[in-house]
Amino acid sequence: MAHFPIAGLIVFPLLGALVSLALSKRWRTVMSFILITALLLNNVSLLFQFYGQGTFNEAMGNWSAPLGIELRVDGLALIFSLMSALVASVCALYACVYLSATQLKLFWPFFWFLWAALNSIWLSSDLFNLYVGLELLSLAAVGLVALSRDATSLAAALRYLFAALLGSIGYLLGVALLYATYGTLSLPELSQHFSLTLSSAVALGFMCIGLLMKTAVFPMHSWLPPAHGGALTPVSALLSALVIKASFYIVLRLWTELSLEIASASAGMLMGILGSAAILWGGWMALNQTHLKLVIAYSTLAQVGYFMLIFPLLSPVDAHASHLAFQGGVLMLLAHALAKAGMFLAAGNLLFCSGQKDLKSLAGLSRYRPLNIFAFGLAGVSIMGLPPSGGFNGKWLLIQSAMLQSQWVWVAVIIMGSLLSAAYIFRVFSYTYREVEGGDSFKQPAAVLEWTALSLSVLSILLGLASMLVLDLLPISAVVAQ
Amino acid sequence: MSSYLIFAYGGVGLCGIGVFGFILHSHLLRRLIAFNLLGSGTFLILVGLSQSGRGQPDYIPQALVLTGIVVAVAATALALVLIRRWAALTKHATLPEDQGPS
Amino acid sequence: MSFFGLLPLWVLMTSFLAAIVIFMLPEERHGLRSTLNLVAAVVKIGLIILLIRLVAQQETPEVSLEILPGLSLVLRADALAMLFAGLSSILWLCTTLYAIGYLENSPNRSRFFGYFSLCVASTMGISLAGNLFTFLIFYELLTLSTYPLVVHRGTPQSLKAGRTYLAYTLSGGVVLLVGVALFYAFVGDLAFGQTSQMAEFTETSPIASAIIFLLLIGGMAVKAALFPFHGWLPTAMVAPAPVSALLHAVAVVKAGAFGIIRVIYDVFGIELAWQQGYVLPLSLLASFTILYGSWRALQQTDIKKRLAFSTVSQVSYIVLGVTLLGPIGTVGGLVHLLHQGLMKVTLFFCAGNYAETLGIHKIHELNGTGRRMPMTSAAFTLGALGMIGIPPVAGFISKWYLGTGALAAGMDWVIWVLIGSSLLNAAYFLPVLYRIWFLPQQGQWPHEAFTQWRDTAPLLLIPALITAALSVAAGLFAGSDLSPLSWARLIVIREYQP
Amino acid sequence: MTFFQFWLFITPCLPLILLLAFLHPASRAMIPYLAILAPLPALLLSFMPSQSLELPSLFLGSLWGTDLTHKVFLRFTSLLWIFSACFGLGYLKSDQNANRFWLLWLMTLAGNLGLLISQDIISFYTFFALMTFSAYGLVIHTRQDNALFAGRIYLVMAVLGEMLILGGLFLTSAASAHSTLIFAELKTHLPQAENLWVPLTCLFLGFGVKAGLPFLHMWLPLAHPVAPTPASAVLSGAMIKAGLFAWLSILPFGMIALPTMGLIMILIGLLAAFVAGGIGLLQTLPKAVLAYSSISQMGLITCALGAVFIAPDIWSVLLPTLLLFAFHHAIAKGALFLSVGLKDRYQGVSLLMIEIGILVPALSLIGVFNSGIQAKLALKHVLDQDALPIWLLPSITASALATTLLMFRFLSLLWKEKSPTPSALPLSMNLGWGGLVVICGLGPSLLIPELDLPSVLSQWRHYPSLLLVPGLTLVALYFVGSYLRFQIPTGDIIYPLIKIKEACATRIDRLTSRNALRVEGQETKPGFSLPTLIALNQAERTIQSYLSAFFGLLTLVLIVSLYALR
Repeated sequence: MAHFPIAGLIVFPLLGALVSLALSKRWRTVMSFILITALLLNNVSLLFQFYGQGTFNEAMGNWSAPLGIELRVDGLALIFSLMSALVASVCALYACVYLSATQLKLFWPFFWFLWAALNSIWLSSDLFNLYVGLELLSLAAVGLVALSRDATSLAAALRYLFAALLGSIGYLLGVALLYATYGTLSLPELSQHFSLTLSSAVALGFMCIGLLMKTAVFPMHSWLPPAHGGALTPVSALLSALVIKASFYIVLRLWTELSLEIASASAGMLMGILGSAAILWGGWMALNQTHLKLVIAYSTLAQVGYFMLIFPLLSPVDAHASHLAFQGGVLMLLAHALAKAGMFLAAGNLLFCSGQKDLKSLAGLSRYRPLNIFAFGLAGVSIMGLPPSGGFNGKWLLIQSAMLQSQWVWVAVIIMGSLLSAAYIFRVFSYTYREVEGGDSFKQPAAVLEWTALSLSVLSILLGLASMLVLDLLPISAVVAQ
Repeated sequence: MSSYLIFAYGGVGLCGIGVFGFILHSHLLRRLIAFNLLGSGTFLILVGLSQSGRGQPDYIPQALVLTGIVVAVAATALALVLIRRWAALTKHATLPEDQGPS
Repeated sequence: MSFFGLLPLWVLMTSFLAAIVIFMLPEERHGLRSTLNLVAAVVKIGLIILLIRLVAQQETPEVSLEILPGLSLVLRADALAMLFAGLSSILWLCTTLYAIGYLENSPNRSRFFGYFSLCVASTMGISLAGNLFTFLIFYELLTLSTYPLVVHRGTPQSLKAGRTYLAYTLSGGVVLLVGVALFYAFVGDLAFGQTSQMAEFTETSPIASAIIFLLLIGGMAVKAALFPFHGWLPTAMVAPAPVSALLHAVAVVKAGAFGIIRVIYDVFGIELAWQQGYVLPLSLLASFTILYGSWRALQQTDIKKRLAFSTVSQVSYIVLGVTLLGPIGTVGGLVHLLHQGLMKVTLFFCAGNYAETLGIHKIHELNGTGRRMPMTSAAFTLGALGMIGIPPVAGFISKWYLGTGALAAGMDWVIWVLIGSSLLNAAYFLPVLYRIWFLPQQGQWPHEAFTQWRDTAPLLLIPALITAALSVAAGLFAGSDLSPLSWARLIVIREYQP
Repeated sequence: MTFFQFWLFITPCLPLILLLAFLHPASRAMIPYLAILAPLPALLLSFMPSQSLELPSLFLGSLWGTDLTHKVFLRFTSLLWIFSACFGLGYLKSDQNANRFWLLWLMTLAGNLGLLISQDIISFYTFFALMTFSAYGLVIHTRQDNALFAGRIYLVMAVLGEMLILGGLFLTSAASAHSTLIFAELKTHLPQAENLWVPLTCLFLGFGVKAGLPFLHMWLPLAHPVAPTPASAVLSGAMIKAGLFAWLSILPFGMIALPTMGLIMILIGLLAAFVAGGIGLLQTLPKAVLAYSSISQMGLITCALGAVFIAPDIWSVLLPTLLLFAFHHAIAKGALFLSVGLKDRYQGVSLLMIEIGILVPALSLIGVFNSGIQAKLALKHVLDQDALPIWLLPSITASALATTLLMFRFLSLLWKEKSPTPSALPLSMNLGWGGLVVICGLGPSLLIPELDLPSVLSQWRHYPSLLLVPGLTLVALYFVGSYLRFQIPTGDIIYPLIKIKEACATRIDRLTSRNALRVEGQETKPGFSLPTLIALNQAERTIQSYLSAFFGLLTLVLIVSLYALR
């Protein structure tokens, strides 16, 4: 099988953006799906290439760094690229049916830009390229949030925009400071020279704050629930599943490549504390929402907290435990992407049926749309971290790692978080089981909508059984080799 | 102290103003301008700081800032569209939480 | 891998696939769904019989899949697994039959039967689990798949019960999770039965080992409804009768009890657990629960509530049995797992029949039902007598082994617990039987249905009669080679003489 | 399986198989006749040679079989059941609920026959339970308040007894290191048990409930008068003997000397023999008088068994004597019970015939006629040992006083209460009653030749000594009889016991009234419930609310202790 070049991952989406702006309605859709297929194939071919030769680089247009853009495919990048391809294509399929023609017209360009930005973030090993990717991502995401064009979503979009811009600036500031210190922006080079000084600490601090703001980590999260909860369903799914992962991915990259766990233990601890706060606060807030999509949005907030627990668990002392934590974190990210997208899509269908946003309007739906509830439930299983699911496996590895390092606090936090998430998921569930008078005036969603939701949910469960396939891609060297 | 550093400090000053404006003002356009100031300040810092240590001009930051400006313009454009639409829909130039009890 | 090697997987899949297909079927396809369900149940029994024959020939078919580094999903059919799997498969068939009759003309059947099959699939998984991790997975899955069944009616009451149920079982699940995680972190990925490494670990760090034991048992105790974790069980009684039957007789409580057996025998090893002094507190707790459950049952006025507290008491017999050091008590505990299942499921079927046919929910309404519904009442009587421990119903056999096992273990006080509990059982079951058979009917039945039948609808009656007959047969022919008792003996022989 | 073994197998199963006749209305009418036939195989079995049958699949591996003891018990039991059923055929002719009576009758019969051929404890216990619980239905057959009350007492005591038995069996099995379940083998192991008195006491008392030991006897005089007459006959004649049979089967008589235990048993037996006579004298119901007489007679047997524990050597001679005594008592008592049924239905028969007929078993029971003489003499002969307390023999002789009083009282009550407008005596009742009387008159030497009894006539020299006590009693009664005006309620000590229970209940209720569990309505209160000791509902709610705290604490403990570990 001839290999598509890495660049395809970025070129195809950009092409898609152009095409969708230029072509007529029908051709737009057809071309989009042709391109989606191409992207999927591209990803698969990269996967095989990776199996063949391991990590590899490619300079776009043969312009090498520092001025040119060099792309790198390693296990982590590949996992995320695959994940985004999967989720994005399913969401696109969903959107095609779910959105109105006008909405769809605006949706496609933003969608393609979003995907391009995502791929560029996964594949870049250069801090500035990452910045560009981030910025493009934010703009596309803001555009998507505003897609429904009513006042609420506009407000959410504006809030999101400002938060994203602030985050980008923070990140850029950090990049500037780092460049000033080390004179390079390429991560591999940086990792060779890096040492923790005051200036680099300040620089990294700025970067992290910016990125965490975009990820909506606990104290900087207030933009997220309205944006994710207020957006159109496929958009919510994309945002929750993929967009926040991008900024977090950069933090993870920085942390592992610069070996920050060796440099500073207290930084990891701080991240852990933020994460714990996010888990508990997000869970608690999710439990108290009355709107279905807000519940899910707050659940995202809590889930982000779990990702943050990777950092305190990366330890310079215990390589095995660190590796477990890293694996666990990646699994959590992946499982969350699949499950949360599935959950949002299923929730969108439920809201479509009842025509209202309120949890109370769900009464009787479990009878009317059992398949949909099942999809929601499967996604919920992964979110709660009940076995067998990707979410459970991730959580398991994190707990194992914490136990091996005797960091019992995180165990307790994870456990409490699981209980909270179980509580809010089952709360939603119990609403669907209520029997009320005249609860049968539902609209019926198209079959595609239900099946797409189900497919993602099922994938999040299957991930629990096939975690080894994913983990095999992760190089042990990513963390432990140093 | 090299002259480049002046740019950098200027950039820091711009950033300060930007942050100040961002926090203080609730009018959306003002916020957008504050953000632009922040962005410009950061670019200045990037260029200024990185030129300071070396003998010849470093072309890389220049290229980066150029890209950055393009991105910032795009962001500003998008923000303007959104703000216009918001104002048209709600007859307000501020977000709901900034509108006060009225 | 050969067909026989993959048998454990097929056994699991029969109900799992049935669940999936049922979810896909439209609500109106009742006939197809029922057929499918029954066929799956029959196929499963066939497969289980094949498996049992394999296991009896000293083979242990095993399927495993590594899902995380150092963590594999193992389905393995050993003798103990087949005890529980056999029970579940038989009762699945009976309960499915019953549920088809019970839910005739009621809504949400697709949902109900789907989750029902899923629930059985998880029970199968629990029984076939080859290591703690696999056990944990199916244990949690069981929680998930039973919740929709508990809240099936959708009334505020049942939703509240569902909440209580979840609060208990999920908390229990989490405690178990911590225990299992600790086990894997410090001891390793061990299959059930590899107890020697646990013994080494216990020698080096006794406190950690004790904590692991505490957490594992604590997690299981919630589902096994040991005092003080029994609160969910009576509350969950709002569920439809087939669910109560399944929950109480097979799936949930038995899963807990079965887990306790696994932990004591196949994770720690009974000798080790005794030496470390882990087991005695457990048997004390079980004894207390036996008496407490019976005592509380005495005070209930609702039939299903009384049965629920009776379950609390009876399941602790199993726990008590397996905590007795020595083969006889273990046989008692193991065989009671099966016997109690058969008898309790009969009782719940009958309670459901009373409720469906005559609208009877309270004990004082039962007066004179023996004349109106003689067959149901006869089945109920057999179940109740078995619970008291009156031969020839199977309950006596368990009780006999428990008593003699306690004496063999040198724990003489246990027989007074057994006797006290039997007295209490008699005190709360005999008046019910008295009302059924010896008191005249008082006024109209609260809500009479199925007037075209002499007793009640055949689909409701037949399963109750089958299970009643089975529980008598299990006691009457306990000495035969095909009886549950012989199988329990086989397990114990393999357990004690490796 | 040989023919005999098959016969053995069919004996207890036949009544259960006959239950199938209830399935069809046509065959349902045949039931009473089938009930008469049902014990026939048992009767025939008792004349067949001893044999045994292993049933490894049944229960925990069963052994059924007969030896001398079994055969004697089987013989009188089956005779009693046959003739009582015959009597019942007429007795229940107009009873609308006769069907359910016969249903329970057959089940009780199956239990009774089954336990008599069981050689292992599990089968025995099973049949014993079947008999006990089915007989409950016979007791409360009339559904009147006094019957229900008696039934409740019967059931409570029966369940208590079952539990004591179960405990005793557990301990017995432990004594054999759980190696066997066969009576004969267990018996040999039992003396090695630690704390031998615990299993012995459990078994003695547990079966003592059936055998009407004093203080465990209350159900007996309550249940017998309220049950239909044929049921009373088998209850008192056959089922009481099941308790004795159990004692004989499992207690290690003749293998071990336990003087204290023996002495206690003797004292208990004498207490029963005398005091039951006194109480029975003050009864107003003929059947109650007979019930107390049964208690009194079983007291004598208890006495004799106690003697074996003091002097184990006498066992080989005592056993045939006891079998004779049991046989004699069962038949005589059965005949007497059936004669109670005649007090309302003697039209068309000569009253003289009836009076003579009633006198046969009565005199026999006192010990001045036929089988009574043989039994009494044999007993005294065996107990004439130096090892035994010297007051034992005179006491037994004197116990005829109690029996005489009771028989006198019974006959006078029967005479006083005979109906002024009698109805006709059906043939079947005639046959049933007459049959038992004839058997009583024929005497055991004809019916149980296996025991090699000396003929009645050869012992004529001892007659005067037997006549002495009854004679003196009658004389005394003539003078003081008219002063006996007060009564003791049937069931004697059950009433103070109920008083005590109620007093405790109110006391405890008062103590805890604030928190007492509220049960909606009187109706819903479970029949056997004791008062609520603690407010459990309250407690449970508290426990539930603290449950989350518990889990938190558990996690905390885990964390702290693992920190401490490192």
